[in-house]
Amino acid sequence: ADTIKVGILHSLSGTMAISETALKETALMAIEEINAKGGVLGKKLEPVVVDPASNWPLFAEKARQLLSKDKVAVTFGCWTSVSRKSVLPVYKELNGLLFYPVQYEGEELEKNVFYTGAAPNQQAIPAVEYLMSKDGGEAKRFVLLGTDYVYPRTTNKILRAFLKSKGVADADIMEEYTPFGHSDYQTIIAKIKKFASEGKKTAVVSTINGDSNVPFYKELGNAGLKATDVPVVAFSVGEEELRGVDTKPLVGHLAAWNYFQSIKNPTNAAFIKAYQGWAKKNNLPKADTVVTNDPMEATYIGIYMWKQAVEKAKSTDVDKVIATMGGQKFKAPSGFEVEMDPKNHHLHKPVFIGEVKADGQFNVVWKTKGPIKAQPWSPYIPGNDKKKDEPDSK
Amino acid sequence: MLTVSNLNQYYGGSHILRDLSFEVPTGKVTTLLGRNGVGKTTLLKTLMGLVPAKTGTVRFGEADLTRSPSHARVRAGIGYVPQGREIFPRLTVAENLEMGLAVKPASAQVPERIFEMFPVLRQMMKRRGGDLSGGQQQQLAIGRALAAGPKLLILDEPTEGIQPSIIKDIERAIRALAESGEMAILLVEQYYDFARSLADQYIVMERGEIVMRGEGKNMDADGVRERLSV
Amino acid sequence: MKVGTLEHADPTQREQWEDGAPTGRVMTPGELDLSHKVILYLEDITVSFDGFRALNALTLTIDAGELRCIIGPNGAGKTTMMDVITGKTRPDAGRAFFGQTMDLTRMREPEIAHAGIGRKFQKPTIFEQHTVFENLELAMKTDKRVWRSLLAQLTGEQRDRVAETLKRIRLTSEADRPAGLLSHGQKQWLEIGMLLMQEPRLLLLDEPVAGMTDEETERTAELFVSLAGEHSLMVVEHDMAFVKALGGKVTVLHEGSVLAEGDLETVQNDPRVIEVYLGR
Amino acid sequence: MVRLLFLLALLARLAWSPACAALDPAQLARLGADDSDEKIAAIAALASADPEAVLPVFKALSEDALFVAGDKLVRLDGETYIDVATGKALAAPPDNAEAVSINNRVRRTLDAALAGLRLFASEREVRLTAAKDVSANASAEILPLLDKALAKEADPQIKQLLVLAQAKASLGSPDAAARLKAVKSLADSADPAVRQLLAAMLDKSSGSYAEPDEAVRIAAVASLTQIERRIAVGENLGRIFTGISLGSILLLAALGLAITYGVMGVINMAHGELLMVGAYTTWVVQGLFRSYAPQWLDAYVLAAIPLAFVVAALVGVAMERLVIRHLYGRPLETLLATWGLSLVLIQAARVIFGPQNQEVANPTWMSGGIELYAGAMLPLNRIAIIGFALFVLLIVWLMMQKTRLGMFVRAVTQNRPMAGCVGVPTRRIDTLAFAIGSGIAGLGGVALSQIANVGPDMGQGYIVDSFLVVVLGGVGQLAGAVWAALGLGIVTKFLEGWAGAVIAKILVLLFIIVFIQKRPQGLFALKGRFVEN
Amino acid sequence: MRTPISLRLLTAMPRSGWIALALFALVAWVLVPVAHLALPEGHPLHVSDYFVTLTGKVLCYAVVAVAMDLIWGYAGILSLGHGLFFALGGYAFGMYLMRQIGRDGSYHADLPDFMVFLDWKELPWYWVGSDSFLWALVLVLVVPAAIAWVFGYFAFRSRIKGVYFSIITQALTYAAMLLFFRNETGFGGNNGFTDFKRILGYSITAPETRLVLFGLSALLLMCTLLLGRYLVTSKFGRVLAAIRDAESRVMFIGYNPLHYKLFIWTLSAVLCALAGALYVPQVGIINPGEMSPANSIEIAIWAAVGGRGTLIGPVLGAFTVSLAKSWFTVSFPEYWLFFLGLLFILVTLYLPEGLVGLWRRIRSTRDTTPAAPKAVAKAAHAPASTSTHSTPPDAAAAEGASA
Ligand SMILES: Nc1ncnc2c1ncn2[C@@H]1O[C@H](COP(=O)(O)OP(=O)(O)OP(=O)(O)O)[C@@H](O)[C@H]1O
Ligand SMILES: Nc1ncnc2c1ncn2[C@@H]1O[C@H](COP(=O)(O)OP(=O)(O)OP(=O)(O)O)[C@@H](O)[C@H]1O
Ligand SMILES: NC(N)=O
Ligand SMILES: [Mg+2]
Ligand SMILES: [Mg+2]
Repeated sequence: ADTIKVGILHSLSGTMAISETALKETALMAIEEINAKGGVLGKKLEPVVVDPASNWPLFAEKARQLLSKDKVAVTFGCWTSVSRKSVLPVYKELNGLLFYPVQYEGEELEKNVFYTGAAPNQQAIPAVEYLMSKDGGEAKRFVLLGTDYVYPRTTNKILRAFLKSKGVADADIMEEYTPFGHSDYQTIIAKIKKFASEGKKTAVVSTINGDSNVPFYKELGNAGLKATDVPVVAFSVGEEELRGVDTKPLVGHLAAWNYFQSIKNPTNAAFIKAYQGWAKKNNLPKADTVVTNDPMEATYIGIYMWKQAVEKAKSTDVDKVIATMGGQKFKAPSGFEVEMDPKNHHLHKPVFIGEVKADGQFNVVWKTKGPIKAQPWSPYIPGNDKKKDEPDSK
Repeated sequence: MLTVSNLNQYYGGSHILRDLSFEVPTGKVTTLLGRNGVGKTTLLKTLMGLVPAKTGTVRFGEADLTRSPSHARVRAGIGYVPQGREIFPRLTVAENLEMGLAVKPASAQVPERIFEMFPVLRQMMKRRGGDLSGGQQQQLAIGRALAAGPKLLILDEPTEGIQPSIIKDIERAIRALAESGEMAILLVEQYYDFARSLADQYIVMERGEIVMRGEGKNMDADGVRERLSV
Repeated sequence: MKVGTLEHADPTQREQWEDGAPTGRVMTPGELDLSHKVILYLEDITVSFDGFRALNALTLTIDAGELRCIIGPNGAGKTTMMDVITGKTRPDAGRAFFGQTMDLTRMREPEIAHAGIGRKFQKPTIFEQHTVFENLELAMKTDKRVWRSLLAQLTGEQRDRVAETLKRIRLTSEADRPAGLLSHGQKQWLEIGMLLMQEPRLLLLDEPVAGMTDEETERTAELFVSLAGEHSLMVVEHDMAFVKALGGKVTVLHEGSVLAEGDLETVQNDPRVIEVYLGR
Repeated sequence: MVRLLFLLALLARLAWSPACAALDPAQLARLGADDSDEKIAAIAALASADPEAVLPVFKALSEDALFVAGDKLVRLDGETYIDVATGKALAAPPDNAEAVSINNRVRRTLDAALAGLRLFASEREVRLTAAKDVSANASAEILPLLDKALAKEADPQIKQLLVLAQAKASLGSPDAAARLKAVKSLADSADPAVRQLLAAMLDKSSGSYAEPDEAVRIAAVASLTQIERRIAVGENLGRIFTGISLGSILLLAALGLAITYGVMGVINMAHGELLMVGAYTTWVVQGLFRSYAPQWLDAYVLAAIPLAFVVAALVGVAMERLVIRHLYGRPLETLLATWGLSLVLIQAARVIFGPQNQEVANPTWMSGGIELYAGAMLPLNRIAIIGFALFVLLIVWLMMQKTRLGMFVRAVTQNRPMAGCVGVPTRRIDTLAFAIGSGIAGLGGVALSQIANVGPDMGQGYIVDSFLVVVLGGVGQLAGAVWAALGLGIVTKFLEGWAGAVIAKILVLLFIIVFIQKRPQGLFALKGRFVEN
Repeated sequence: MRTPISLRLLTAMPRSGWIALALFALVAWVLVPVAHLALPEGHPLHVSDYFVTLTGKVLCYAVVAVAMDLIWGYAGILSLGHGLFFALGGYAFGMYLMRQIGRDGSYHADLPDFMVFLDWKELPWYWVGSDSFLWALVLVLVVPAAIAWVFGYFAFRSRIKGVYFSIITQALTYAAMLLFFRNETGFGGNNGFTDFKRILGYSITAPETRLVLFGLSALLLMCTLLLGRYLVTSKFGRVLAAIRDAESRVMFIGYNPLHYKLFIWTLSAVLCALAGALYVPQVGIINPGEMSPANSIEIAIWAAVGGRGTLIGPVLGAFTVSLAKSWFTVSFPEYWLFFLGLLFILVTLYLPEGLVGLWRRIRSTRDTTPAAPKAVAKAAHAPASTSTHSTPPDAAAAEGASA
């Protein structure tokens, strides 16, 4: 063929469309950029966009279709961990290649997947450390609040173990879960208030995902819980999510990511400009106010790294590309040169903690000196020390 | 005056009304008789626009109503007491009567005459129509049709389920309405004695066709009763 | 017929009813006990709706094989009484017995039907989507449990019975038409036919000839008279000619209780009956 | 601790020294430094300056409107840049201006300083807020400040707050009499923090009581019981309120359906999308106000109400005319067609407005909350929604029960052909009724936009709950829907407090299933003989 | 009772039906396997594994659709919670598949990965025996049947009907979904079960295994159709339809609707469960999303699109809707909801009896004879013999959604 097919597997409808649509746009933009510069191995990339509609079995079906019917060389896709888990068997069976761009809970290391989002130690752990630091407010009690599914559950399990290792008593940790789409946070916020009033400095660690964030933050604002009293640090709320919220009452609440749109450096400026241009050119809804965020950056990095690996391997063959992916470097919009770990399929990424500003952007208040290596198998989970830091080779 | 000419009506493919033509003059009672299933109710439904006429015309006074929707016919002055009562079960008796005034301005009142004829309706104003006994519902249906003071009153077996004393009242009332000279009345009735005593003119149907017609006073002589019981 | 026996009429029928909260506690499980010649016994039945007494301490008995006419003004409570007998309405007070032993106020509708009470409603209710034939087939007296229905097939004899009934109600030509397409009077007939197929011991007939021609009314009367004796019948009608043709004892209901009782003539001449019902 | 010391210094100085005129340029320079510690020190130092001069600077700092431009510190006031050192407006905006950013730690100090300064402001509201802030963080160090403020304060409500703050701050006083007085006056408090403080006095873990004086301990026990009772009352009030609030939302989401489904019998699976239409209309109205009438921005919700009704009603008319009209008498088919309609509407929203959620801000008069009782914070938007639910309910009730239109609607749905035969133009009534039901759903959307997501999928989240409410109440029973919504709201909230949101929701659903066993026709079952036939 | 049941089963369907069934069996059991295994990939007639899994999945959906139609179309009970039974069957069989992974999971432990991860030390009691295929089959049948039976018993005993029933079934599946979302419930929470490796020792991804599963799905569908056909043409079917149209009347002639409804309801649930059990190994994942109310609504939609009150209709509906969805989501990823939504609207408006109605209409226009009355007489018979048809207009309008 004279083109290389690239699968894009993001929900464009259903509950996840809110988050995933922007990733599809980013992927298309990157592909266009690459094509404009001559493509890969002299061939143009041809995106194959499908809509798995936030339906997990449909993800599996679409993955199979991309691999066995369209014969794509690589797929960029998935947001929720469950969607990734549902396509995994397909990628393993048909030896496909998937780039997964979202922060996640770890506990996984698959040959056919490259993880360009954060592992817990690249997001959750530093964030909690920050909360415990002087600048972070020296929090002593923690509310672990999340949506009831595997990512928050796992992350909180790791955090609990971490907090324990830091001497935080179980009584000083409150764990709460709400179902997907939960929209009434009155009770929970009352509980948090009560918990916070009972003693030492309290902070909230939110792993609420998806739609629920809007009612959560609205309620938070109206209940008068200010960031100076009880700061909330979120792991799944970025610029895109904040577009749907009135951020004025939220000033000072935090988020931890590996990228913020507000980071100032030429690469990022170019990235933002490119995306804004893309949005205008393609008439995306509300094109004048589009934002960039961490998973978009991760998608972008993933595509370019794949390109580099292909060029190094001189082939799009999956096994060859996997072999050349390790050690790929890319100058990322975060301002750092990120590197694909030689072995563990995860990126070395810098960590940023930002406070929400009134305009919906983040003010970076803390960052790592440089990229840190991912630990997909969290050391805080017993038994993980025996795990290999690379995929099982079969 | 209602003028029906060459009316044909089908259900699916079966020919139910065959080329009917007749008139219902104002100030008179026209009774329509026929055995079960000959198409009397179908005819009345066609007159009310509940089922569309296949061919033929229905004129009321000057107006051609053949293709008008039901509510336009009511507006033109037709009142209808259907077979099976068809009251509004979850509306109160008062509201059912008010429904009878749907074509009148909102300020219109239910005429006192109706309560004189059916005193039970006044007692039960607040009860829901569906809770009434069968006979009470029948009275309500008649009351509802009379509320707006129609120029043509169509009744489909109005005595069904009504106690004898009230049947007599109804008989008197219909008589009086006809004699007032402002109303045309088309009455479908199985109860021969009742029909005969009211009829100014009669029509007998059989299998969708009119097979006899004549003056009411000649009904006995014409052998209508025998005709009905073949 | 064994009278006064405690044996179960058809043991296979029992388990079917052994569910449900108000277990039809048949006082003496067994065949209809007609030892006192009374098939239906209502005592002090009271039913109120939002304070309005539709039945007011109504007491009434019907003998086995009797043909009883019930008349009375609109709203006297005739239909409500039938609702009580068939289990559709629970009385606020009073007792209702079928035979000597079956307490109707504690039985559920299908149990009552099974015990042998059949009813024709004031407004004809039939299965509109089913053909006339199927309506009769469904009503036929047979084992009505699920497994039986799954395996059931009409025997020739059963077919004959349906055909016979069709003829009786003069709907043979309509046998294969959906019942919903029948005219009002035809539906009335069909419902009577279904009742016949059920072979009930006691038939409750609510205004069976409404909407029938005079001739058909007569035929209906003949039919009912022929049924009396073997069956017991309770007929509600406003058509005095029909009541007369039936010739049985007449009970006049008024405001929820019995106003007068006797043969038609006596009742017709009772001034109170004339006042509230017949009119002058 | 460091922070507290700064606080002490700042507040003490503020209380004692007379205001000095100009701001110290050295401190101003530190304010622009990168390091948080520097900033905090600068704030502490500046806090003793002339309030008139320093307030705008602090405000600018807290609102991201303070910039470092070269060696100058400038603040943005509206459209103009002002040199902080000189207090003069700059002719042109400085190039190379970089915002001075603060983190939560700095913000805390800043807020305290602002509150302290504002205690002496002339506007009552400002002082009130400041008093609340101060009393929340009251400690012995600020006693002199409180004394001074109390001496000046005339407003009784603010005074009371300050007295409480004073008492709280005096708890640590070495003087037993002062402590006793403080403990006694704290009996009026309902602040969990106070409870914590009092409980700490009674702590005996180190062998002897933390509070040495017996009389003070006795008073503390007495005060503690009172406070605890009050907190308990507050919590229960709060729970009932949240229940009612949830109930009012369920009701608003369900009322439109109570008409389209409950009265007209149309199983409208696109009901949620009509809510969405209302919510998007609100968002559009907000946008229009922002662009064309920013001074009236707070009124956008009021303008959105009629508009949302109209827009949703028009969508309803279109749905009715194009689709539903052909399906009367085939109620289950409406399920299929309206499901299709809902897909189309969702996708339309996605294409027009994008898949993301839209930001709908509460107008200021609906932001924040009132504290009914310490611990029972009633957010204003929730209160407004409860009121709005009552308002919509009243409208619906009047329309259905008191107007001829309502009667016609009910008649048409009970017996369509016969309604025609008494002269009701049935088709027009259908359209009208459906339009009204849809419009009411649009109103529900306005309310939802104030508390939840506004996005293409938002309606899907309400459809199950809406049907539950209508059905639990009894189809066609407005009163039933009201009770069902409130009942569900309160039960959910009490269960949630006890079992968490997920289990509570499961329990509520199971409860509904069991409840319907008992009342197969819903809470307000239609009674009467016509029901069966 | 005199004719043996096997014979009656045979006569329950006209000869054309048997021929169609035989053709279907030939395609499913012979042509597809041959085309999949024997023909090389490039061959124009080659059947890809994508096709096999997709079609296998849709066959399972078709079974569910028929099961739904048995209760909705024939008994008038609209369940908006049938996804629950489908999912329960899937979960029951999924437990077995999880155990078959053995130590090949990422944790190389005896317990399923998600349990290791959540610190479960041993299998919870309800997992006992789940490594046995036979026990899994028992669970597939018994659990959904028991739940359906208990739920149905109480619901039907209280005479919950119409939309009330629909809504509580929806509540039921919704509650179950929330329950299964919880990790504590012990079924993998939101992720559910996935990453299956083996079934009865055979690799689950082997083409032969796939074909067997595909063939079994086809077999299940055929059996369901046959059974359905038998039921609806029996007296049982007529009683059921009578209950649908006038329940209280049925009671007055002595049938107890409770038992009738309960039987068909439970049967329908079991059919769904079987379909679910076959579905899971073919798509490779089961999670609580299958219990979402929207999924159950979609099941009803398959039946309605195809033609309610017929047996072949739901099959057509399931195929049309699922395949349309599969195709639209690829060809028009941004606009497919418009097409799907419009499809539903147009079918309802113009094909009130679903696709089957369309086919009937085409057929009847084709053999229209000049003798109009004859054709009409036939038409009058049609509704009765096939029991399609909605309630008559007046009654239905008055009664809202209780049909
Ligand atoms: N909806 C329908 N579809 C087809 N046929 C119908 C329909 N309604 C009635 N019929 C048939 O039309 C014929 C005439 O019915 P109609 O109700 O007009 O009779 P009728 O004269 O009023 O009888 P009755 O005295 O019993 O009321 C009957 O044979 C009936 O079976
Ligand atoms: N559910 C109910 N709610 C209120 N009132 C009712 C209810 N059911 C019956 N009634 C009243 O009870 C009385 C008795 O009704 P019933 O139907 O038994 O009378 P009936 O003797 O059969 O009259 P008819 O001869 O008119 O059929 C009537 O006044 C009726 O309005
Ligand atoms: N990986 C997540 N956010 O599900
Ligand atoms: Mg008639
Ligand atoms: Mg009666």
